[in-house]
Amino acid sequence: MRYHTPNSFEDATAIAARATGTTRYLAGGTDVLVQLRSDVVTPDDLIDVKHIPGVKEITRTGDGGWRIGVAVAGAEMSEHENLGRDWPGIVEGMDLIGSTQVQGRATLVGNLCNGSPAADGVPALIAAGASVTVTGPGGARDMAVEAIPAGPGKTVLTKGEMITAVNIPARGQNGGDAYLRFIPRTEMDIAVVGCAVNLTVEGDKITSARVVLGAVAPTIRLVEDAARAIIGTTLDEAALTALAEAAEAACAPIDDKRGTIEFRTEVAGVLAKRAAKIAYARARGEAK
Amino acid sequence: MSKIHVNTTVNGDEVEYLCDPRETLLDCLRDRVGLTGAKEGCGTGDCGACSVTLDGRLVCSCLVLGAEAEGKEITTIEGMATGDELHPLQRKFIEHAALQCGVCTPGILVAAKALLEKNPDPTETEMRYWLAGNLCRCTGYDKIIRAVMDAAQEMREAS
Amino acid sequence: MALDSDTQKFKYIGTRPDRPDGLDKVTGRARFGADFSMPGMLHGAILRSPHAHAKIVKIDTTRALALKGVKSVVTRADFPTGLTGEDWNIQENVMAGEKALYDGHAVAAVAATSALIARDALKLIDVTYEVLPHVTDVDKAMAEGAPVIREGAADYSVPEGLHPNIVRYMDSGRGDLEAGFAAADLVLEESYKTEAAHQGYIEPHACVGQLGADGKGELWCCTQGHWFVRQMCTAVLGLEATQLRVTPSEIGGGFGGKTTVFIDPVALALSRKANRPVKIVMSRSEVLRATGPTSSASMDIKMGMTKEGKITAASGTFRMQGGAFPGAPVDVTTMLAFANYDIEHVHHIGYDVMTNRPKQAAYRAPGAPMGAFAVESMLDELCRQLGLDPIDTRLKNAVKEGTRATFGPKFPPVGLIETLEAAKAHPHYATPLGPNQGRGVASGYWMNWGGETSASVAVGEDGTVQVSIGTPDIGGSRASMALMAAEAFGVPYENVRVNIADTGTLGINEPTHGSRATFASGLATVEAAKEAIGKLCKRAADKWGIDADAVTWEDGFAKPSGPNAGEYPPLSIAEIAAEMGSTGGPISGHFESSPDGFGGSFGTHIVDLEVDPETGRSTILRYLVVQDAGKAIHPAYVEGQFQGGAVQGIGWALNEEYIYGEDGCLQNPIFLDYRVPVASDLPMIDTVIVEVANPGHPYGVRGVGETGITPPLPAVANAVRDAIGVRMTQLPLTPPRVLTAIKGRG
Amino acid sequence: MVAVNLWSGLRALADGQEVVEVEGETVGQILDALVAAYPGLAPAIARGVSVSVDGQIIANNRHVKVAPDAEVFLLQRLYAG
Repeated sequence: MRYHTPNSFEDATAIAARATGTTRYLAGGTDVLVQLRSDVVTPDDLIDVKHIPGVKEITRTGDGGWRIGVAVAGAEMSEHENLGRDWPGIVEGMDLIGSTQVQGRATLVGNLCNGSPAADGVPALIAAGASVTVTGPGGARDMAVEAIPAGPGKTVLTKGEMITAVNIPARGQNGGDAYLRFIPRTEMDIAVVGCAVNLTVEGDKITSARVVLGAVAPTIRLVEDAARAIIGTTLDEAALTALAEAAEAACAPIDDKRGTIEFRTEVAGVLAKRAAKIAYARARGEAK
Repeated sequence: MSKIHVNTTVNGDEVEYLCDPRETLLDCLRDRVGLTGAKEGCGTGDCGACSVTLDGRLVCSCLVLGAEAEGKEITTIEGMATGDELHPLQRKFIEHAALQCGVCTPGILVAAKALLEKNPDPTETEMRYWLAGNLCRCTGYDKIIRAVMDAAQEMREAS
Repeated sequence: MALDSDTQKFKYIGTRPDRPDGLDKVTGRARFGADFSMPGMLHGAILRSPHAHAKIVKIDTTRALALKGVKSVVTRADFPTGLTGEDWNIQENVMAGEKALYDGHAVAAVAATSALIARDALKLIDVTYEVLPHVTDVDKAMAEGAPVIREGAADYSVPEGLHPNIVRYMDSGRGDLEAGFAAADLVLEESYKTEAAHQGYIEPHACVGQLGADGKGELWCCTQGHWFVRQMCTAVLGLEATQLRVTPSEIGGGFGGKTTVFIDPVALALSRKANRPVKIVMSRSEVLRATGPTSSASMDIKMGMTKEGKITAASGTFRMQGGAFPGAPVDVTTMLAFANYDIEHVHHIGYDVMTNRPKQAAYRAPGAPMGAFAVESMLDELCRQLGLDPIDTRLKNAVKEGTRATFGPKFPPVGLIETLEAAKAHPHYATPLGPNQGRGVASGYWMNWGGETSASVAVGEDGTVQVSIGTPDIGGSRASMALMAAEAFGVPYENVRVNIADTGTLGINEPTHGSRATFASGLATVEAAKEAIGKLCKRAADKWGIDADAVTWEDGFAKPSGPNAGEYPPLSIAEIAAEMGSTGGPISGHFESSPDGFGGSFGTHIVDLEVDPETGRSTILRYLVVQDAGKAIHPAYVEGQFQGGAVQGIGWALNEEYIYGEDGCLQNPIFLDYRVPVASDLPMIDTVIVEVANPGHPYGVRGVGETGITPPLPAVANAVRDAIGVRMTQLPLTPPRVLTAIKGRG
Repeated sequence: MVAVNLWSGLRALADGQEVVEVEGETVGQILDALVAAYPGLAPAIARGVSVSVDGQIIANNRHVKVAPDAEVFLLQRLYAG
């Protein structure tokens, strides 16, 4: 395995472009090194991105949104003064990954590029309508986060392409997001079901919403029907029931060592309701 | 495969070693630098027995490459006491019988120290969630939490 | 060995001093198995079968041997043949012979100049397998047509016509079941299942082995019992017992799983071929796939009870698989299943069944938790349906001294009633419960024996005392030994140094298992101290020119035993030690025996938990352990055994299980998916130490290490039943299963 | 003579008797006498049994004295965790 420490994205993508065998990027490493240690994936070229300027920065963008560097760790997001105020759901999602120790290393982009349908950091990004900047031989372009996953362990990125930043839109007024996941213990498990909700309100009526489910399909799913079930409502019981039904309908989970099809489907509805209530309360300024 | 030459600082000492790119920081601390306080309990970041700090940040040293330590500041359990003066946490763990076999103790002490530096007066729940990544199979965690609480109080009173 | 005195006043015993090895453990200096290295040492790695059951047609190691840095390779061909019985089983498990018997079974091993080269070399070993059908479920393994693990493995006990996978059969009991059930107002029958669980010690197995062509060897390893390791390694490798010296490292948890060998003979075999020491350290997935989880069990229970709560009859059939080898602890399950209670008509049937799973090893009270889960769950259901209080009903049936045990003999003094009364009186039992919350109660028992024990004490030239014992200190027992030696010698606790001796410096010792360490090594330390004290008194007598019988030992001083013995100033241990060289030589004491008089320990637990009705997840709210220690030598470490056992039981009840796929391979071989309880899962674990002295020990000590894991399985199940109104009969009570039960409530 | 209680699984190997009378003053002598009287018991005893004498569990100590009127039970082998 060759270990590279490029000082620019250009060098990094150049290394990746000319590499022949298996290539991996190293940011936090909390997935890459686990796969290395257990002989699941031993890269021929490992490109450490942490020496590239700006990768550790969380910056406010002109339009009031946020730009997150590819090597920003979950702990740094949680400790950031304002990011969590704007987007508590996104910070919660990242904060739930692994232990305190993992939080000191794991990154949003690493979580996204690992391609797990159960990734905790990704649903809230999609719910927020976030995008990532993809740089490659053909130059740079922005892609919606939901466009990146291509199936368990796979992304649409091609040889020589890498993500160089996460772009989160401005929160705007009367908005709130939330992320919840179900795990059998209180910490340390992979999500059996994950659900992010992002919505805006006018008074007590929901004007826009995005609902995203994790761990219930080969990729993380943006569920339009679930959003439609609550847009225009005051999140009353009927709306919550419709939300749960839409969420359950969108599930195409598997039976595995973490959960059954029936369980994941049922709990997807439960989490959708609970996450929606938190996002709604936050949007109306009632809860932090 | 040629080795990588790494210059780093461990517990305040300049340290140099050669490591294979695939070796983790944990492997290097134990086999190259000779500090065996950090333990490998799982190799997947699930048990916390290998906890160290990297530039002040609590991490699992089994999920960091030895090569990534270049130019970094690392602290391990071996750096927790100052000379023969134990850190309050170390004293309280003995006093409260907060360890039985002791293999998870180094990792938990490093993690608890990082917690108290960040939050000198954590609640029991905050302690338990902060330490959720440090598995202990002998104690059932009760006496560990009591020892951390006691040490936190002593440190608050002393500061 | 009558108890010295019931109302003994102790000076040191019962206090809570700092443990003598504490400094090393909190500074990272303590040396565990993997912390040991040797000059010229090689690193070993083991190739393991990816198949659950396969014939090993050929193993080609030429490519591996050709890899630069590889120094030796071993397969079963490098091990002697002709072993029988358990020795053969261990050899077969340490290195596969004709067949790979489970996913992870060791097939070959390599030693190389670095761990990475050794791991890379494994990929160059070409094994030709002929995959065979497999079976991992105990009931399926007994059924018609199930794949046969090993022909002709059944022993004398197995009736004709049963499947060859059934290797042992037990049948015990007394009285007239039919009459007993007829006398009952309520008879219940139910089937229960528990899955295999792993001890979950945080330290993977590790050793450094050095073996020469001269048959002389050294082995450094983390183990609960280095004399067992010596016996097993020398048997497996065809060596003479005392030519191998085994030195125990600090041990990072064992719970029964480190009372046998997996990698130690392999390291020695690799070392002999390479003529250099070899270090092997298991990865976590190797530990979970290929060491010794406990058995899974499938049980059918029938119990009868009068409306006043008297158990009139009880019968149980216990089917347990112990992996691809005989040895599931089903005999203990049949012995202890109903042992808490005075039942006239009782019958047990047990099956030890082989499957394509790793060879089971002991796990804290091996065999007891499974039976307790079934019996204490049914007892709770009987009480519920008859409207009886669970603790009062247990009190009504509880065994005490003189009660004829369901496994035959009369009970010596035991403390079940005392634990039940203490639990009932505890504020926890009266705490009100909220919605979706439930409370569960259960009792458990464990007993054992003293086992082979050797200890020695030696007086230092400055009058301090050195104790050498052979039971590795997993949970703080060095502190207990030091307390007992201090008490016996009458010297301060700090003046006693306790060392865990290697096999070359002491007589044979059984492992630290069976909750015996404090009992047996403690007793041996006290007896060895008495011998040394006798010599100290003799030296004083010689100095005073009086008869040795006229000298007594008190608080670290030799004194004339009475006025007619003469007036002489007391002589301190330090004074006698200072001149012992010229008054007859060094003074020490020894004690070797297989002491009996072991005291069993009863425990009663209460747990409150809340179940989230929408997801089925259980949250433990309060947990109480009440257990009889006979005499708590170091109360903090006794509490630690109570708390640690309870949390392992909670894990086993809620989330821990071996999950095998259709391909017979273990699906969750890492701590991410083998879910042991984490700190944030639990409240504080309250403890009450009951002390009903055990007459078989000079200070009344009972073995407390194992009972704690037994009650949590049924107690948690009873609490879930209380919370959701549905009786669940299969562990673990994972959220998917609990949610299904809730939804099935209708 | 000492009365030895057998667990029900062993009774088939001792002509169906639940209690067997044998000569012996120690645990070892009793076990040897049992095997002499009922060879069928040999594999079970060889495999390892515990002997309870008046409630005391004797795991593997052959020299423990046994009074003629003592309550003696053969028990299955004990395990340790």
